Amino acid sequence: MTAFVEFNGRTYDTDEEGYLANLSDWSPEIADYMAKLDDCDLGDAHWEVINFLRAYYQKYQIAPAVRVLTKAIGKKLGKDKGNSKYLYQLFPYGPAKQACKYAGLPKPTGCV
Amino acid sequence: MKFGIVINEGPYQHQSSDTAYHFTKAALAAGHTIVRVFYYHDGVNNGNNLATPPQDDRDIVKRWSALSKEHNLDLVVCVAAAQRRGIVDADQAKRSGKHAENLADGFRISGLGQLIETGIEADRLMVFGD
Amino acid sequence: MLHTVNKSPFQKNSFDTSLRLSRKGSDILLIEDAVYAALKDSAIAKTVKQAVTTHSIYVLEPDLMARGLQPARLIKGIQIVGYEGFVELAVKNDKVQSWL
Amino acid sequence: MGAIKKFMYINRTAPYGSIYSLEGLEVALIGAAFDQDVSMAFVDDGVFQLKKGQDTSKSGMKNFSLAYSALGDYDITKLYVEKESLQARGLTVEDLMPLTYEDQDDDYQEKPSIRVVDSEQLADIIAEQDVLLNY
Repeated sequence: MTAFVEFNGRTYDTDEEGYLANLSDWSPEIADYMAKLDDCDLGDAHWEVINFLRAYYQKYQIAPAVRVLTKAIGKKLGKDKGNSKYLYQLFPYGPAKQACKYAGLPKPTGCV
Repeated sequence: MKFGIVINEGPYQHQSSDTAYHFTKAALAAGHTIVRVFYYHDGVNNGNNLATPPQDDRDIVKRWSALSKEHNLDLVVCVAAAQRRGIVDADQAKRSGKHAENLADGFRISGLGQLIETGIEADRLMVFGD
Repeated sequence: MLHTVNKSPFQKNSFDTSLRLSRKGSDILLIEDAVYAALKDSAIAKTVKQAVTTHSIYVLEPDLMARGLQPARLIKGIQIVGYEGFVELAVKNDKVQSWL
Repeated sequence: MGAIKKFMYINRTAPYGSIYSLEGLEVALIGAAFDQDVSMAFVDDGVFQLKKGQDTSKSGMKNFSLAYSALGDYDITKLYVEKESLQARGLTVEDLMPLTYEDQDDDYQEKPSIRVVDSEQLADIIAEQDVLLNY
Protein backbone atom coordinates (compact mmCIF):
# COMPACT_ATOMS: atom_id res chain seq x y z
CA MET A 1 0.00 0.00 0.00
CA THR A 2 1.28 3.35 -0.87
CA ALA A 3 -1.22 5.62 0.85
CA PHE A 4 -2.75 6.09 4.25
CA VAL A 5 -5.01 8.29 6.30
CA GLU A 6 -3.95 9.55 9.69
CA PHE A 7 -6.78 9.95 12.13
CA ASN A 8 -6.97 10.12 15.93
CA GLY A 9 -3.32 9.20 16.27
CA ARG A 10 -3.69 6.05 14.15
CA THR A 11 -2.58 5.28 10.60
CA TYR A 12 -5.04 3.59 8.29
CA ASP A 13 -3.78 2.00 5.07
CA THR A 14 -5.71 3.01 2.00
CA ASP A 15 -5.26 2.71 -1.73
CA GLU A 16 -4.31 5.64 -3.95
CA GLU A 17 -7.92 6.80 -4.14
CA GLY A 18 -8.45 6.72 -0.41
CA TYR A 19 -10.41 3.47 -0.03
CA LEU A 20 -9.66 1.67 3.21
CA ALA A 21 -7.34 -1.27 2.65
CA ASN A 22 -8.86 -3.20 5.55
CA LEU A 23 -12.62 -3.07 5.65
CA SER A 24 -12.55 -3.92 9.35
CA ASP A 25 -10.88 -0.54 10.02
CA TRP A 26 -14.17 1.20 9.28
CA SER A 27 -15.96 3.30 11.90
CA PRO A 28 -18.48 6.15 11.61
CA GLU A 29 -15.75 8.50 12.78
CA ILE A 30 -13.29 7.51 10.07
CA ALA A 31 -16.11 7.83 7.53
CA ASP A 32 -16.73 11.40 8.69
CA TYR A 33 -13.04 12.15 8.53
CA MET A 34 -12.56 10.67 5.02
CA ALA A 35 -15.50 12.74 3.81
CA LYS A 36 -14.01 15.91 5.32
CA LEU A 37 -10.80 15.27 3.36
CA ASP A 38 -12.99 15.45 0.24
CA ASP A 39 -14.67 18.68 1.49
CA CYS A 40 -17.88 16.81 2.15
CA ASP A 41 -19.84 17.10 5.40
CA LEU A 42 -21.84 13.97 6.06
CA GLY A 43 -25.39 14.84 7.12
CA ASP A 44 -28.36 12.63 7.92
CA ALA A 45 -29.20 12.22 4.25
CA HIS A 46 -25.69 10.93 3.51
CA TRP A 47 -25.86 8.57 6.45
CA GLU A 48 -29.15 7.10 5.24
CA VAL A 49 -27.37 6.03 2.06
CA ILE A 50 -24.18 4.91 3.82
CA ASN A 51 -26.12 2.83 6.33
CA PHE A 52 -28.16 1.35 3.54
CA LEU A 53 -24.99 0.38 1.63
CA ARG A 54 -23.45 -1.20 4.70
CA ALA A 55 -26.59 -3.22 5.42
CA TYR A 56 -26.79 -4.31 1.77
CA TYR A 57 -23.16 -5.39 1.77
CA GLN A 58 -23.63 -7.22 5.07
CA LYS A 59 -26.55 -9.13 3.65
CA TYR A 60 -25.34 -9.93 0.12
CA GLN A 61 -21.55 -9.47 0.23
CA ILE A 62 -21.69 -7.19 -2.82
CA ALA A 63 -22.06 -3.46 -3.31
CA PRO A 64 -25.28 -2.80 -5.22
CA ALA A 65 -25.13 -1.44 -8.76
CA VAL A 66 -26.31 2.18 -8.95
CA ARG A 67 -29.67 1.36 -10.47
CA VAL A 68 -30.24 -1.33 -7.81
CA LEU A 69 -29.27 1.22 -5.18
CA THR A 70 -31.67 3.86 -6.49
CA LYS A 71 -34.54 1.37 -6.73
CA ALA A 72 -33.94 0.03 -3.23
CA ILE A 73 -33.48 3.51 -1.71
CA GLY A 74 -36.71 4.61 -3.36
CA LYS A 75 -38.50 1.68 -1.85
CA LYS A 76 -37.02 2.15 1.60
CA LEU A 77 -36.74 5.92 1.94
CA GLY A 78 -39.39 7.17 -0.45
CA LYS A 79 -39.73 7.76 -4.19
CA ASP A 80 -38.33 11.33 -3.99
CA LYS A 81 -34.98 9.84 -2.90
CA GLY A 82 -34.98 6.89 -5.26
CA ASN A 83 -33.37 8.54 -8.24
CA SER A 84 -29.82 9.10 -9.35
CA LYS A 85 -30.21 12.90 -9.30
CA TYR A 86 -30.81 12.84 -5.55
CA LEU A 87 -27.87 10.48 -5.00
CA TYR A 88 -25.54 12.55 -7.18
CA GLN A 89 -26.50 15.65 -5.19
CA LEU A 90 -25.33 13.90 -2.04
CA PHE A 91 -22.30 12.26 -3.63
CA PRO A 92 -21.16 14.40 -6.56
CA TYR A 93 -18.26 12.06 -7.43
CA GLY A 94 -20.80 9.32 -8.08
CA PRO A 95 -22.82 7.37 -5.52
CA ALA A 96 -21.13 4.06 -6.33
CA LYS A 97 -17.58 5.29 -5.89
CA GLN A 98 -17.89 7.99 -3.27
CA ALA A 99 -20.55 6.51 -1.01
CA CYS A 100 -18.87 3.09 -1.07
CA LYS A 101 -15.65 4.74 0.03
CA TYR A 102 -17.21 6.36 3.11
CA ALA A 103 -19.26 3.22 3.80
CA GLY A 104 -16.10 1.14 3.95
CA LEU A 105 -17.08 -1.11 1.03
CA PRO A 106 -14.66 -2.46 -1.56
CA LYS A 107 -13.87 -0.10 -4.41
CA PRO A 108 -16.12 -0.87 -7.39
CA THR A 109 -13.91 -2.36 -10.12
CA GLY A 110 -15.60 -0.10 -12.65
CA CYS A 111 -16.71 -2.97 -14.75
CA VAL A 112 -19.30 -1.25 -16.92
CA MET B 1 -20.22 -12.87 -40.23
CA LYS B 2 -19.18 -11.27 -36.93
CA PHE B 3 -17.57 -13.52 -34.31
CA GLY B 4 -16.88 -12.74 -30.67
CA ILE B 5 -14.17 -14.82 -28.99
CA VAL B 6 -13.98 -15.48 -25.24
CA ILE B 7 -10.89 -17.08 -23.71
CA ASN B 8 -11.15 -18.29 -20.14
CA GLU B 9 -7.80 -20.02 -19.63
CA GLY B 10 -4.21 -18.87 -19.52
CA PRO B 11 -1.61 -19.84 -22.10
CA TYR B 12 0.32 -23.15 -21.84
CA GLN B 13 -1.68 -24.51 -18.88
CA HIS B 14 -4.59 -25.45 -21.13
CA GLN B 15 -5.08 -25.82 -24.89
CA SER B 16 -8.04 -23.45 -25.05
CA SER B 17 -5.97 -20.38 -25.93
CA ASP B 18 -4.39 -22.32 -28.81
CA THR B 19 -7.75 -23.52 -30.07
CA ALA B 20 -9.14 -19.99 -29.88
CA TYR B 21 -6.13 -18.66 -31.79
CA HIS B 22 -6.46 -21.20 -34.62
CA PHE B 23 -10.22 -20.66 -34.78
CA THR B 24 -9.74 -16.88 -34.95
CA LYS B 25 -7.16 -17.22 -37.73
CA ALA B 26 -9.38 -19.58 -39.69
CA ALA B 27 -12.37 -17.25 -39.29
CA LEU B 28 -10.33 -14.27 -40.51
CA ALA B 29 -8.98 -16.31 -43.43
CA ALA B 30 -12.56 -17.16 -44.41
CA GLY B 31 -13.37 -13.45 -44.55
CA HIS B 32 -15.25 -13.15 -41.26
CA THR B 33 -14.93 -10.31 -38.77
CA ILE B 34 -13.79 -10.61 -35.16
CA VAL B 35 -15.72 -8.14 -33.02
CA ARG B 36 -13.44 -8.62 -30.04
CA VAL B 37 -11.36 -11.18 -28.21
CA PHE B 38 -12.26 -11.05 -24.52
CA TYR B 39 -9.98 -12.61 -21.91
CA TYR B 40 -11.54 -13.67 -18.61
CA HIS B 41 -10.64 -15.81 -15.58
CA ASP B 42 -7.00 -16.97 -15.98
CA GLY B 43 -7.35 -16.04 -19.66
CA VAL B 44 -6.07 -12.59 -18.70
CA ASN B 45 -2.59 -14.18 -18.51
CA ASN B 46 -2.60 -14.30 -22.31
CA GLY B 47 -1.83 -10.59 -22.08
CA ASN B 48 1.23 -10.90 -19.81
CA ASN B 49 4.25 -9.64 -21.71
CA LEU B 50 6.63 -10.86 -18.99
CA ALA B 51 6.16 -14.43 -20.22
CA THR B 52 9.35 -15.88 -21.74
CA PRO B 53 8.64 -19.30 -23.24
CA PRO B 54 11.59 -21.36 -24.50
CA GLN B 55 12.65 -20.74 -28.13
CA ASP B 56 11.42 -24.12 -29.32
CA ASP B 57 7.85 -23.46 -28.16
CA ARG B 58 5.19 -21.14 -29.53
CA ASP B 59 5.05 -17.65 -28.02
CA ILE B 60 1.35 -17.42 -27.28
CA VAL B 61 1.35 -13.84 -25.97
CA LYS B 62 3.36 -12.50 -28.91
CA ARG B 63 1.20 -14.47 -31.32
CA TRP B 64 -1.94 -12.67 -30.10
CA SER B 65 -0.19 -9.29 -30.28
CA ALA B 66 0.92 -10.00 -33.85
CA LEU B 67 -2.53 -11.16 -34.94
CA SER B 68 -4.02 -8.05 -33.39
CA LYS B 69 -1.59 -5.84 -35.30
CA GLU B 70 -2.17 -7.62 -38.58
CA HIS B 71 -5.97 -7.57 -38.40
CA ASN B 72 -6.58 -4.64 -36.08
CA LEU B 73 -8.16 -6.94 -33.48
CA ASP B 74 -9.59 -5.58 -30.23
CA LEU B 75 -8.00 -7.68 -27.47
CA VAL B 76 -9.66 -6.91 -24.14
CA VAL B 77 -8.54 -8.14 -20.75
CA CYS B 78 -11.18 -8.03 -17.99
CA VAL B 79 -10.18 -5.50 -15.34
CA ALA B 80 -11.61 -7.39 -12.35
CA ALA B 81 -9.95 -10.67 -13.34
CA ALA B 82 -6.70 -8.85 -14.23
CA GLN B 83 -6.53 -7.06 -10.89
CA ARG B 84 -6.84 -10.37 -9.04
CA ARG B 85 -4.07 -11.91 -11.10
CA GLY B 86 -1.67 -8.99 -11.45
CA ILE B 87 -2.04 -8.07 -15.10
CA VAL B 88 -1.48 -4.33 -15.09
CA ASP B 89 -1.28 -1.55 -17.67
CA ALA B 90 0.48 1.77 -17.10
CA ASP B 91 -2.67 3.49 -15.89
CA GLN B 92 -3.61 0.69 -13.50
CA ALA B 93 -0.05 0.55 -12.17
CA LYS B 94 -0.17 4.24 -11.35
CA ARG B 95 -3.59 4.10 -9.75
CA SER B 96 -2.87 1.08 -7.57
CA GLY B 97 0.69 2.06 -6.71
CA LYS B 98 2.35 -0.97 -8.35
CA HIS B 99 5.97 -0.85 -9.49
CA ALA B 100 5.45 -2.52 -12.83
CA GLU B 101 3.19 -2.86 -15.79
CA ASN B 102 3.01 -5.99 -17.88
CA LEU B 103 0.23 -5.68 -20.44
CA ALA B 104 1.37 -6.87 -23.86
CA ASP B 105 1.10 -4.88 -27.11
CA GLY B 106 -2.32 -4.82 -28.70
CA PHE B 107 -4.16 -5.65 -25.47
CA ARG B 108 -6.23 -3.23 -23.43
CA ILE B 109 -7.82 -3.55 -19.99
CA SER B 110 -11.52 -2.86 -19.73
CA GLY B 111 -14.65 -3.89 -17.91
CA LEU B 112 -16.86 -6.95 -18.03
CA GLY B 113 -19.38 -4.80 -19.85
CA GLN B 114 -17.22 -5.35 -22.93
CA LEU B 115 -17.95 -9.07 -22.71
CA ILE B 116 -21.69 -8.43 -22.69
CA GLU B 117 -21.33 -5.95 -25.56
CA THR B 118 -19.41 -8.56 -27.53
CA GLY B 119 -22.31 -10.96 -27.01
CA ILE B 120 -24.73 -8.29 -28.21
CA GLU B 121 -22.70 -7.23 -31.26
CA ALA B 122 -21.45 -10.60 -32.49
CA ASP B 123 -23.49 -13.00 -34.61
CA ARG B 124 -21.78 -15.89 -32.82
CA LEU B 125 -20.03 -15.89 -29.45
CA MET B 126 -17.39 -18.59 -29.13
CA VAL B 127 -16.25 -19.57 -25.63
CA PHE B 128 -12.92 -21.35 -25.16
CA GLY B 129 -11.93 -22.51 -21.72
CA ASP B 130 -11.60 -25.28 -19.16
CA MET C 1 -27.28 -25.52 -32.88
CA LEU C 2 -23.59 -26.34 -32.48
CA HIS C 3 -22.30 -27.86 -29.26
CA THR C 4 -18.57 -28.12 -28.68
CA VAL C 5 -17.02 -30.44 -26.10
CA ASN C 6 -13.37 -30.25 -25.04
CA LYS C 7 -13.04 -32.78 -22.19
CA SER C 8 -12.08 -36.41 -22.34
CA PRO C 9 -15.22 -38.45 -21.53
CA PHE C 10 -13.05 -40.58 -19.28
CA GLN C 11 -12.24 -37.56 -17.11
CA LYS C 12 -15.37 -35.39 -17.03
CA ASN C 13 -19.03 -35.68 -17.92
CA SER C 14 -19.12 -32.81 -20.45
CA PHE C 15 -19.82 -35.12 -23.41
CA ASP C 16 -22.68 -36.84 -21.54
CA THR C 17 -24.13 -33.46 -20.58
CA SER C 18 -23.88 -32.22 -24.17
CA LEU C 19 -25.97 -35.21 -25.27
CA ARG C 20 -28.46 -34.78 -22.43
CA LEU C 21 -28.96 -31.05 -23.00
CA SER C 22 -28.95 -30.87 -26.80
CA ARG C 23 -31.87 -31.45 -29.07
CA LYS C 24 -31.79 -34.36 -31.45
CA GLY C 25 -30.30 -33.36 -34.78
CA SER C 26 -27.83 -30.92 -33.23
CA ASP C 27 -24.19 -30.79 -34.28
CA ILE C 28 -21.58 -31.81 -31.71
CA LEU C 29 -17.92 -31.02 -32.33
CA LEU C 30 -15.28 -32.82 -30.28
CA ILE C 31 -12.13 -30.74 -29.75
CA GLU C 32 -9.03 -30.91 -27.54
CA ASP C 33 -9.24 -33.89 -25.14
CA ALA C 34 -12.82 -34.64 -26.19
CA VAL C 35 -11.49 -36.26 -29.38
CA TYR C 36 -10.88 -39.38 -27.28
CA ALA C 37 -14.67 -39.83 -27.20
CA ALA C 38 -14.50 -40.78 -30.89
CA LEU C 39 -12.43 -43.94 -30.32
CA LYS C 40 -14.07 -47.22 -31.18
CA ASP C 41 -13.82 -50.15 -28.74
CA SER C 42 -13.69 -47.77 -25.77
CA ALA C 43 -15.77 -48.21 -22.64
CA ILE C 44 -18.17 -45.53 -23.85
CA ALA C 45 -18.24 -46.52 -27.53
CA LYS C 46 -21.79 -47.80 -27.20
CA THR C 47 -23.05 -44.40 -26.05
CA VAL C 48 -21.18 -42.66 -28.85
CA LYS C 49 -22.45 -45.09 -31.53
CA GLN C 50 -25.98 -44.39 -30.32
CA ALA C 51 -25.27 -40.63 -30.38
CA VAL C 52 -24.14 -40.83 -34.02
CA THR C 53 -27.68 -41.93 -34.91
CA THR C 54 -29.34 -38.93 -33.20
CA HIS C 55 -26.74 -36.16 -33.65
CA SER C 56 -24.15 -35.15 -36.23
CA ILE C 57 -20.82 -35.71 -34.53
CA TYR C 58 -17.62 -34.10 -35.73
CA VAL C 59 -14.06 -34.33 -34.51
CA LEU C 60 -11.25 -31.78 -34.97
CA GLU C 61 -8.46 -33.22 -37.09
CA PRO C 62 -5.46 -31.28 -35.69
CA ASP C 63 -6.38 -32.48 -32.20
CA LEU C 64 -6.77 -36.09 -33.42
CA MET C 65 -3.38 -36.00 -35.11
CA ALA C 66 -1.65 -34.42 -32.13
CA ARG C 67 -2.89 -37.31 -30.00
CA GLY C 68 -1.87 -40.06 -32.42
CA LEU C 69 -5.40 -41.13 -33.30
CA GLN C 70 -5.77 -42.45 -36.84
CA PRO C 71 -9.13 -42.04 -38.66
CA ALA C 72 -9.39 -45.86 -38.87
CA ARG C 73 -9.70 -45.96 -35.08
CA LEU C 74 -12.80 -43.78 -35.01
CA ILE C 75 -16.40 -44.81 -34.63
CA LYS C 76 -18.13 -44.95 -38.01
CA GLY C 77 -20.22 -41.94 -38.89
CA ILE C 78 -18.07 -39.41 -37.03
CA GLN C 79 -16.91 -36.73 -39.44
CA ILE C 80 -13.46 -35.18 -39.42
CA VAL C 81 -13.06 -31.40 -39.85
CA GLY C 82 -10.20 -28.90 -39.64
CA TYR C 83 -10.31 -25.39 -38.17
CA GLU C 84 -11.92 -24.19 -41.44
CA GLY C 85 -14.63 -26.78 -40.88
CA PHE C 86 -14.99 -25.64 -37.26
CA VAL C 87 -15.63 -22.10 -38.54
CA GLU C 88 -18.12 -23.40 -41.11
CA LEU C 89 -20.01 -25.31 -38.43
CA ALA C 90 -20.19 -22.15 -36.32
CA VAL C 91 -21.50 -20.20 -39.31
CA LYS C 92 -24.02 -22.86 -40.32
CA ASN C 93 -25.52 -23.09 -36.83
CA ASP C 94 -27.19 -20.00 -35.41
CA LYS C 95 -25.73 -20.41 -31.92
CA VAL C 96 -22.92 -22.19 -30.18
CA GLN C 97 -22.69 -23.75 -26.73
CA SER C 98 -19.32 -24.84 -25.31
CA TRP C 99 -19.49 -27.72 -22.86
CA LEU C 100 -16.25 -27.21 -20.99
CA MET D 1 -28.19 -1.05 -29.18
CA GLY D 2 -30.66 -3.02 -31.26
CA ALA D 3 -32.81 -5.99 -30.42
CA ILE D 4 -32.75 -7.61 -27.01
CA LYS D 5 -30.83 -10.86 -27.00
CA LYS D 6 -31.36 -13.90 -24.83
CA PHE D 7 -28.30 -14.40 -22.65
CA MET D 8 -27.93 -17.57 -20.64
CA TYR D 9 -25.21 -18.25 -18.10
CA ILE D 10 -24.73 -21.98 -17.78
CA ASN D 11 -23.12 -22.87 -14.46
CA ARG D 12 -21.58 -26.33 -14.24
CA THR D 13 -18.90 -25.91 -11.59
CA ALA D 14 -19.10 -26.17 -7.82
CA PRO D 15 -18.23 -23.12 -5.74
CA TYR D 16 -14.88 -22.58 -3.94
CA GLY D 17 -12.98 -25.44 -5.65
CA SER D 18 -12.38 -23.03 -8.53
CA ILE D 19 -13.14 -19.39 -9.22
CA TYR D 20 -15.46 -20.04 -12.18
CA SER D 21 -18.73 -19.77 -10.29
CA LEU D 22 -17.72 -16.57 -8.46
CA GLU D 23 -16.45 -14.82 -11.60
CA GLY D 24 -19.46 -16.18 -13.50
CA LEU D 25 -21.78 -14.53 -11.00
CA GLU D 26 -19.85 -11.27 -11.47
CA VAL D 27 -20.60 -11.42 -15.19
CA ALA D 28 -24.30 -11.95 -14.52
CA LEU D 29 -24.45 -8.98 -12.12
CA ILE D 30 -22.64 -6.66 -14.54
CA GLY D 31 -24.58 -7.98 -17.51
CA ALA D 32 -27.85 -7.10 -15.78
CA ALA D 33 -27.16 -3.43 -16.54
CA PHE D 34 -27.45 -4.08 -20.29
CA ASP D 35 -31.19 -4.77 -20.31
CA GLN D 36 -30.95 -8.08 -22.13
CA ASP D 37 -33.14 -11.11 -21.49
CA VAL D 38 -31.02 -12.92 -18.92
CA SER D 39 -31.38 -16.37 -17.39
CA MET D 40 -29.09 -18.76 -15.57
CA ALA D 41 -28.92 -22.53 -15.69
CA PHE D 42 -27.47 -24.73 -12.98
CA VAL D 43 -26.32 -28.07 -14.31
CA ASP D 44 -23.99 -30.85 -13.08
CA ASP D 45 -21.91 -29.60 -10.12
CA GLY D 46 -23.27 -26.11 -10.76
CA VAL D 47 -26.29 -27.03 -8.63
CA PHE D 48 -23.99 -26.98 -5.59
CA GLN D 49 -23.65 -23.21 -6.04
CA LEU D 50 -27.21 -22.86 -4.76
CA LYS D 51 -26.82 -25.14 -1.74
CA LYS D 52 -28.07 -23.36 1.34
CA GLY D 53 -26.09 -22.99 4.53
CA GLN D 54 -22.70 -22.27 2.97
CA ASP D 55 -20.30 -21.09 5.67
CA THR D 56 -16.78 -20.00 4.69
CA SER D 57 -15.80 -18.72 8.13
CA LYS D 58 -13.18 -21.45 8.56
CA SER D 59 -11.95 -21.63 4.98
CA GLY D 60 -11.03 -17.96 4.74
CA MET D 61 -12.83 -17.51 1.42
CA LYS D 62 -15.55 -15.06 0.58
CA ASN D 63 -19.06 -16.45 1.08
CA PHE D 64 -20.45 -15.26 -2.24
CA SER D 65 -23.47 -17.54 -1.99
CA LEU D 66 -25.19 -14.61 -0.25
CA ALA D 67 -25.02 -12.65 -3.48
CA TYR D 68 -27.38 -15.07 -5.26
CA SER D 69 -30.14 -13.62 -3.09
CA ALA D 70 -29.49 -10.24 -4.73
CA LEU D 71 -30.12 -11.56 -8.25
CA GLY D 72 -33.79 -10.60 -7.98
CA ASP D 73 -32.75 -6.96 -7.36
CA TYR D 74 -30.79 -7.19 -10.61
CA ASP D 75 -33.87 -8.45 -12.47
CA ILE D 76 -32.35 -11.89 -12.95
CA THR D 77 -35.41 -13.93 -12.15
CA LYS D 78 -35.07 -17.10 -14.23
CA LEU D 79 -32.79 -19.60 -12.52
CA TYR D 80 -33.23 -23.01 -14.16
CA VAL D 81 -32.02 -25.96 -12.13
CA GLU D 82 -31.77 -29.30 -13.92
CA LYS D 83 -33.72 -31.98 -12.06
CA GLU D 84 -31.43 -34.80 -13.20
CA SER D 85 -28.34 -33.02 -11.87
CA LEU D 86 -30.00 -32.47 -8.49
CA GLN D 87 -31.10 -36.10 -8.29
CA ALA D 88 -27.70 -37.44 -9.30
CA ARG D 89 -26.24 -35.57 -6.33
CA GLY D 90 -28.83 -36.64 -3.82
CA LEU D 91 -30.27 -33.14 -3.51
CA THR D 92 -33.80 -31.83 -3.62
CA VAL D 93 -35.00 -28.28 -4.12
CA GLU D 94 -35.31 -28.02 -0.31
CA ASP D 95 -31.50 -28.17 -0.14
CA LEU D 96 -31.25 -24.98 -2.18
CA MET D 97 -31.41 -21.36 -1.04
CA PRO D 98 -34.96 -20.03 -1.33
CA LEU D 99 -34.28 -17.37 -3.95
CA THR D 100 -37.05 -14.97 -4.86
CA TYR D 101 -37.78 -11.82 -6.84
CA GLU D 102 -40.46 -9.15 -6.72
CA ASP D 103 -42.70 -9.30 -9.77
CA GLN D 104 -43.18 -5.69 -10.90
CA ASP D 105 -46.03 -6.70 -13.20
CA ASP D 106 -47.89 -8.35 -10.34
CA ASP D 107 -47.93 -5.70 -7.60
CA TYR D 108 -44.41 -6.59 -6.43
CA GLN D 109 -45.47 -10.05 -5.33
CA GLU D 110 -42.56 -12.11 -4.12
CA LYS D 111 -42.09 -15.10 -6.38
CA PRO D 112 -39.56 -17.94 -6.49
CA SER D 113 -36.71 -17.50 -8.98
CA ILE D 114 -35.66 -21.16 -8.99
CA ARG D 115 -37.40 -23.30 -11.57
CA VAL D 116 -36.60 -26.99 -11.55
CA VAL D 117 -36.77 -28.35 -15.09
CA ASP D 118 -35.92 -31.73 -16.59
CA SER D 119 -33.21 -32.28 -19.18
CA GLU D 120 -35.54 -32.17 -22.13
CA GLN D 121 -37.13 -28.90 -21.02
CA LEU D 122 -33.71 -27.39 -20.38
CA ALA D 123 -32.45 -28.55 -23.80
CA ASP D 124 -35.37 -26.68 -25.36
CA ILE D 125 -34.66 -23.54 -23.29
CA ILE D 126 -30.96 -23.66 -24.23
CA ALA D 127 -31.88 -24.03 -27.91
CA GLU D 128 -33.89 -20.78 -27.68
CA GLN D 129 -30.96 -18.67 -26.43
CA ASP D 130 -28.81 -16.29 -28.48
CA VAL D 131 -25.70 -16.04 -26.33
CA LEU D 132 -24.43 -18.80 -24.05
CA LEU D 133 -21.69 -18.25 -21.50
CA ASN D 134 -20.29 -21.07 -19.40
CA TYR D 135 -18.91 -21.13 -15.87
